[in-house]
Amino acid sequence: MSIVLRKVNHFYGEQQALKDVSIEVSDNQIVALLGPSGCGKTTLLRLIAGLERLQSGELYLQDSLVAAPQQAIHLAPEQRAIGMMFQDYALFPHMSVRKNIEYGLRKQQDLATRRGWIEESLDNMGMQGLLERFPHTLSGGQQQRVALLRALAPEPSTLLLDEPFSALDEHLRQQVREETLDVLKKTNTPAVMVTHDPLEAMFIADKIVVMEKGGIVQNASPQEIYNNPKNAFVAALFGPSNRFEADVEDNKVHTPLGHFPANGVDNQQRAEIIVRAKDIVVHQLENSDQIEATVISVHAMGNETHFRLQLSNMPERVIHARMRDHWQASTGTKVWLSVNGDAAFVFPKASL
Amino acid sequence: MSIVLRKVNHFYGEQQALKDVSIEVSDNQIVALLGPSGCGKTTLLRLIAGLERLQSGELYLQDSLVAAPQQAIHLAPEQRAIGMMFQDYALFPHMSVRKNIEYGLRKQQDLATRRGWIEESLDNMGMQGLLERFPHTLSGGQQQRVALLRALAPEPSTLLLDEPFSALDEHLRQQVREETLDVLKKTNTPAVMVTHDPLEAMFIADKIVVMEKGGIVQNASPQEIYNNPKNAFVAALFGPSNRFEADVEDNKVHTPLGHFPANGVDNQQRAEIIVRAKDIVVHQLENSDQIEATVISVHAMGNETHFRLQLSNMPERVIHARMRDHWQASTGTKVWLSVNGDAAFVFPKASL
Amino acid sequence: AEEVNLYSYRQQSLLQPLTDAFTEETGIKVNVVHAAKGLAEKIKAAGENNPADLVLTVDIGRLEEVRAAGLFEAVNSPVIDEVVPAHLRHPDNLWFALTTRARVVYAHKDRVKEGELNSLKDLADPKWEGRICTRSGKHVYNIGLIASVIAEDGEVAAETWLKGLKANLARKPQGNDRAQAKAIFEGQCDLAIANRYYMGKMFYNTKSPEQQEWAEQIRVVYLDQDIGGRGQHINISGAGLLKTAKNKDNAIKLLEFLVGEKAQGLYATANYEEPVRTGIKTDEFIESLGDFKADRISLQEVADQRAAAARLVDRVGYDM
Amino acid sequence: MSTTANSTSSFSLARLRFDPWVWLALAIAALAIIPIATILMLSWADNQEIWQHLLDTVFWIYVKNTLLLCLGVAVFTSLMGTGAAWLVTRFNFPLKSVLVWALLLPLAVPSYILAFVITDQLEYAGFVQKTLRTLFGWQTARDYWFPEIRSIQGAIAVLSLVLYPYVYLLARAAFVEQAAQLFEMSRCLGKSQTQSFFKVALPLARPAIVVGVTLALMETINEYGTVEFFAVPTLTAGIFDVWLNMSSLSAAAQIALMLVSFSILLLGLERYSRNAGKFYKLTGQSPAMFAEPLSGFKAWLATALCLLPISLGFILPITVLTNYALRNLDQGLDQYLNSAWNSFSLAIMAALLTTVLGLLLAYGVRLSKSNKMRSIAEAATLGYAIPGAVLAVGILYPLGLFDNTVDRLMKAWFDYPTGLLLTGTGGALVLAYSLRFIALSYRTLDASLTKITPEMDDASRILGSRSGKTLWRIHLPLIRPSVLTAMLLVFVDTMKELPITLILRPFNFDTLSTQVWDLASLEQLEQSALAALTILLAGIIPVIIMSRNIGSSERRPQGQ
Ligand SMILES: Nc1ncnc2c1ncn2[C@@H]1O[C@H](COP(=O)(O)OP(=O)(O)OP(=O)(O)O)[C@@H](O)[C@H]1O
Ligand SMILES: Nc1ncnc2c1ncn2[C@@H]1O[C@H](COP(=O)(O)OP(=O)(O)OP(=O)(O)O)[C@@H](O)[C@H]1O
Ligand SMILES: [Mg+2]
Ligand SMILES: [Mg+2]
Repeated sequence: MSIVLRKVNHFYGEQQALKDVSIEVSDNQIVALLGPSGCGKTTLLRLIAGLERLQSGELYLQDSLVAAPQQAIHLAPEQRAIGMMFQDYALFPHMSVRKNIEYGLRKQQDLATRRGWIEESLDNMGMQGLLERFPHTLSGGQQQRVALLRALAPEPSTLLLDEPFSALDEHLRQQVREETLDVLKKTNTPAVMVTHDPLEAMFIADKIVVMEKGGIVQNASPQEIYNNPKNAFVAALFGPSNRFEADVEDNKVHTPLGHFPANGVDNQQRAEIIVRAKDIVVHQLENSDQIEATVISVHAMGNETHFRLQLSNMPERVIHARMRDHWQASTGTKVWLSVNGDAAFVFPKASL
Repeated sequence: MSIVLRKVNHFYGEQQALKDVSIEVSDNQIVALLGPSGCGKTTLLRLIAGLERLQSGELYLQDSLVAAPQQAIHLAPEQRAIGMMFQDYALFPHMSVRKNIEYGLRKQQDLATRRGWIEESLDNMGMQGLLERFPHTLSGGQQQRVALLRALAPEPSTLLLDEPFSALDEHLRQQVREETLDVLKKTNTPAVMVTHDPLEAMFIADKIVVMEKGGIVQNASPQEIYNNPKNAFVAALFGPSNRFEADVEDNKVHTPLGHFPANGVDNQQRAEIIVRAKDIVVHQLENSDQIEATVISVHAMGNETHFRLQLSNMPERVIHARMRDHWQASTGTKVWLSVNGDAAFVFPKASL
Repeated sequence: AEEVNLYSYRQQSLLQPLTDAFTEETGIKVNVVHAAKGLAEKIKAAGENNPADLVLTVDIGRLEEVRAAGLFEAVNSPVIDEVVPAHLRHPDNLWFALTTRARVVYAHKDRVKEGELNSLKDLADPKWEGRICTRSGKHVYNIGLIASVIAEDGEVAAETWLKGLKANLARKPQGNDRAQAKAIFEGQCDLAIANRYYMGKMFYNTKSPEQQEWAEQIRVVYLDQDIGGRGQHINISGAGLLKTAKNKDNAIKLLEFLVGEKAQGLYATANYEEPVRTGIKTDEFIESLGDFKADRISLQEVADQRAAAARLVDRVGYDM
Repeated sequence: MSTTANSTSSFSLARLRFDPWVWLALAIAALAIIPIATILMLSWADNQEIWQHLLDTVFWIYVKNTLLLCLGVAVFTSLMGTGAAWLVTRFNFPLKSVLVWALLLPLAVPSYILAFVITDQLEYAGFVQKTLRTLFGWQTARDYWFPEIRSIQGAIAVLSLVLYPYVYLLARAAFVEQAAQLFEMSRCLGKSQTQSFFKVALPLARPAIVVGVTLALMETINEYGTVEFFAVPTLTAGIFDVWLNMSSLSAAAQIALMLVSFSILLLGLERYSRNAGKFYKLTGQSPAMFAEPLSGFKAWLATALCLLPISLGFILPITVLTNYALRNLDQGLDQYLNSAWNSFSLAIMAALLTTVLGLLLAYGVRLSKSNKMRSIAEAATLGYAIPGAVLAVGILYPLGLFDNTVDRLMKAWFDYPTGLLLTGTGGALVLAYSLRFIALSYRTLDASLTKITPEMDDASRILGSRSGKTLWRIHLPLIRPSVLTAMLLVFVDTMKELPITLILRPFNFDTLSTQVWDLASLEQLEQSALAALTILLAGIIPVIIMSRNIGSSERRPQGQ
């Protein structure tokens, strides 16, 4: 195991940032950390890196215990052979791009051998000719790439990346992402990567860890997370969706979008239902079996069309639907909706 | 017109960051600035805000000339009534969240009337109870939202936003975006917004300005940009795509994915062809009319499946395709591809 | 090499001619540290390893400080015994004077008539209101002066006198003795209390010729000269031998040299002080200032009243 | 809202166990506390009688004068220092490139020399009044009103003139290092330059400014020569009166401890100001403040405003001294050269040692992340508030003890007496200067270190650098201007230092300032003008070296 975190809690003063978090990352696994802003992702990375002291629990790196407050163990960050890229880059302002990236190379020797790699990577990431520039003369995205290369350069045995691609445009993002994955795979380096993009997480991760409010909600393969989300929060992660609440009756839940099997939630219990926008089919022809709705707005989103709809049977509620085709419906048009019976995710309502 | 920029060039030392840029933003229009990292988006915003001095050209705000080096005109930033949100937030580290947001309110009076709004917006953006915290105790995404609210609070007559949602997860992003649009629409505030997400740009913008290497490539409505991209770069903006080069023969171009109409490019001329991944249809059944390919990898990406394919007739080239359905193809499987005749974008090759 | 080590409150420029002469005569090297305060503590802190042999001071106060700390040892030298009169010596020979320094009144030649002022007491007379200048009451010279009044007349009388003097001041006490002469020259005041040797220093000052003018405006008034009067108050510059001295023989040689004719002559002609040795030819200009009868009170008694004098200055608010 | 509640709350030896840097800092702090501890021990006596007397008579006047003096100096140094720093950082105007460093020069002027020169010019017989009299035909002092020079106002003016550079230096460093973006942001939010200055630039620089003012005030309360010259009895005057005239070292030590507690109060204020504004640059890579050109009247006004303190605080004394020096060139050149050599070598050694000690102390405090550790370090710098002569006594005893112990042991074990190892040599001087001036280096460097976001440390350590290497490669380059500042301050102050030098120097050892003192105390400052002039001129060298470096580090972040 490359990283094992056991029952970690973390407080900033009064505020609890992590609740009983346990994670395992096996060798050369890439783990994506997914979760809303402020849920503790950065905190988690800082703990693994040794930048915050563990307040409870245990942390193993490469199978050896490196932090355990009970035993007063705390290995210094520089001894953990971990690479980390910070969310706000933390580039050294007094060093050129080259110096920044070379900073972590330990020996003169490394330096010589890595020089070529550094220049090549900069080129591959579209940053030709910036080697001698200082960080404050770089654009946001350029800074981010330098920070990424700085973390990669020393070939750390584990890599922690805090939103490594957030400042990059689609194109570059793809390019840099592939470059990064390449490096990780080539060197068999396990990585934990924070991202806000669930699709990105699915694309690159062997395992996705979904966090919410300091705790881990689900920890599974991308497929599993997408198809069998553990709760409403996870189910709603991937693109726009519609959320309903209803009591279970006869092992069914009744929502404005139709009746769905209760999926194991007990009768009479309150249930949360998530219907993803892309699972709603919008029809232009009237069909009495289907649900009548009025178009509030239509957005062409590249190869998809996003609808905001008002249900005739529940006018106070806006429904989001997403169709692959191009639609040119105008506001006020009547449409009819259908939802596949198995497309709804039903969960017992979390008691707060 | 809310913002008019005429023939602006900008140099950092030797390096040209903007080339002959002209833009018009009419009242209550929302303009999205789209372009690769380092193309000059931030620079453009800084010029409009008055943080950089115009080196050439003219800038009008609300129809009055505020900057023109020829006439030695340069209105101070504080007199432009512009709200700006910086890419790296620039929160005042010595002020609490409340103080930061209230900073731009001019009069005591404003303060009283805006207090409620501030608290409400914080709540709506999922930041309850952070009012008295200091910036450095906030997570990245929390800082970003504070920066956004600070820019919105004084109800500026024009708003410039530099990647306002990049640090937010999907959920929150949607929420915050809607909140922001609401404010802009309610107050009829025109805005220029940098984003890296073309879909986001399409979703929110009345007009999209695509920049590349300091110049403006296309400046049009989202629909127009999506359907009639002006060059290969713009065509490839929206999601993964495949790029080919070929000479035009008989008003057609021949690519490994088939023959497409040359679309006005002259015979014998070199053409660039973009085929978007989502326009390629992958079939599991053999069909001799179609193009044979082998699956390199399959990624489930939420409601889509991303293929990396190797063409039998051009094995050195990786082709990206994206299907809406869920596929469980394994590496090495043979598949057959088809592309709609009008799905290819053909442009004369840009002479560099 | 033969040497002797000196801790000196007396400035180098004044001391060097004397030590040079001594070295020339005896071949004994003189090492010096000059300081303004803290030498007693320095000696104490060094304990057994203290390198200094002698302490030289320019007033009685510093001598007393070292003596009170128990650092001096008696000097038994017939030469010194013979030259230095008893009232200018510690009863047990723990210290003794090398020169005396009369603290006199400078009066403006025209604005103050001859004979108008005769005694220290007179300075408290309201007729001088707004006409007297002095330096800070806390300066060692003034403390010595006030201590002598206490020793002579008791604290109560001294307080009345000092109050009177304070009431007559033309300005808040400030500056040094020379500055008082300057103030007379400028008309800020008519009388000032100052050491007599400054007259010589100003008179012979070629670097700042304006000081000569100051001196020329001034008549030196010796106080309490009438028969039965206490005599002109004097302070001393003096010396003592340290218990922990390593070069006692050389030290005593130096002390004897300093009261010898040559050194005493140097004191008189270079710094215009009054030698303790009788029969020394003094400077011409100083001589022209006339002779005076010095106070014969034991300096030890004066020194004992220094703390009382300092408090008196506070009580009267002399400097405020 | 404790920002680092997680890390600062606990201070336990266990946490320090592994960090040699923190231990080193503790050792330095312990060393620096020795003199104060000695004074504390010396004060261990019952002086009820003296206190009764003081309280009945002058004590409250001393206190009032001290406070007034501090108040005045605080107001003027912060106005002049901050104002000048902002002008030269934010604007371009004629002569600016010279004024930037020339504004530091008054620092090199010993306050008693400036006092002498200014009084000389302004008093009744001085040039100014004489000219006025001839102009208006006045006869005597009674014919017109002229402010009393030898007064508390005069003392405030002179002390402010020589001390404002502390504030200027620190404020300027703070302004230069400030993220220009924040200022820009403020203007985007509709605040004018002036408003932005008061709401953003100033509060961000406040900790640095407060450090500067604190240093100036500590120097003010320990000041003796100047206040005596201006006939303003302060607590320091009380110390010497009680010590020398009333022969009570212990009572003097007690008053000295009052000064210490007063400066504890100051430091408390400073700490408060810092905690209230405890913040770091949120990002490390923002361009520095850029300067805007001023034009016309405003430009010349700015030049004039900057020239004023330089003229009074430096050009005037240097002119007067040069004048004197030319008349007194026949002074012993040998002795002069010898003193100059001693002064320079001591000042350089002290500057290096003090800066290193201060840096290690400040870095240890940073690494410990502990408020208690910070308090300990601050206690170590309190000696700066004690008058030099008293501090010298506080150093003498422990040094003597050390010397004698070593001597005894060496004699007993090796039959080799070492005598006075330190007190007998210049070693004691260098050590004493360092212990006194560690306040300067520690405070300057600490103020600068706190401005570096801890994320820089994090990033460096993640990349495999230990604390030491991180200090060397990250912190040192980032705070280089402050390191030079610290060295400059200590160098210049050592050149000027007198009371400690007088007491602790070995036999036959002169420095420029003792030479000045020798004649000045004989009321013949004119004749030591050459030595005094050298002290002033010596201040120019480091000032120029430093201005270059601050200048270059300023250019760098601005790019192009
Ligand atoms: N101060 C500067 N000195 C030199 N070059 C600069 C400076 N600031 C920006 N540049 C360069 O100008 C170009 C445009 O920068 P800008 O910040 O406008 O890009 P951007 O479009 O905002 O990129 P990003 O999306 O990465 O933030 C970049 O290549 C950058 O390196
Ligand atoms: N120094 C601190 N003091 C107090 N609270 C803190 C501190 N640092 C972080 N927090 C709080 O802890 C929580 C977790 O922060 P963290 O930075 O780990 O979030 P995150 O998941 O990385 O969020 P984001 O995606 O916005 O970066 C947040 O609510 C944040 O406000
Ligand atoms: Mg984070
Ligand atoms: Mg940018």
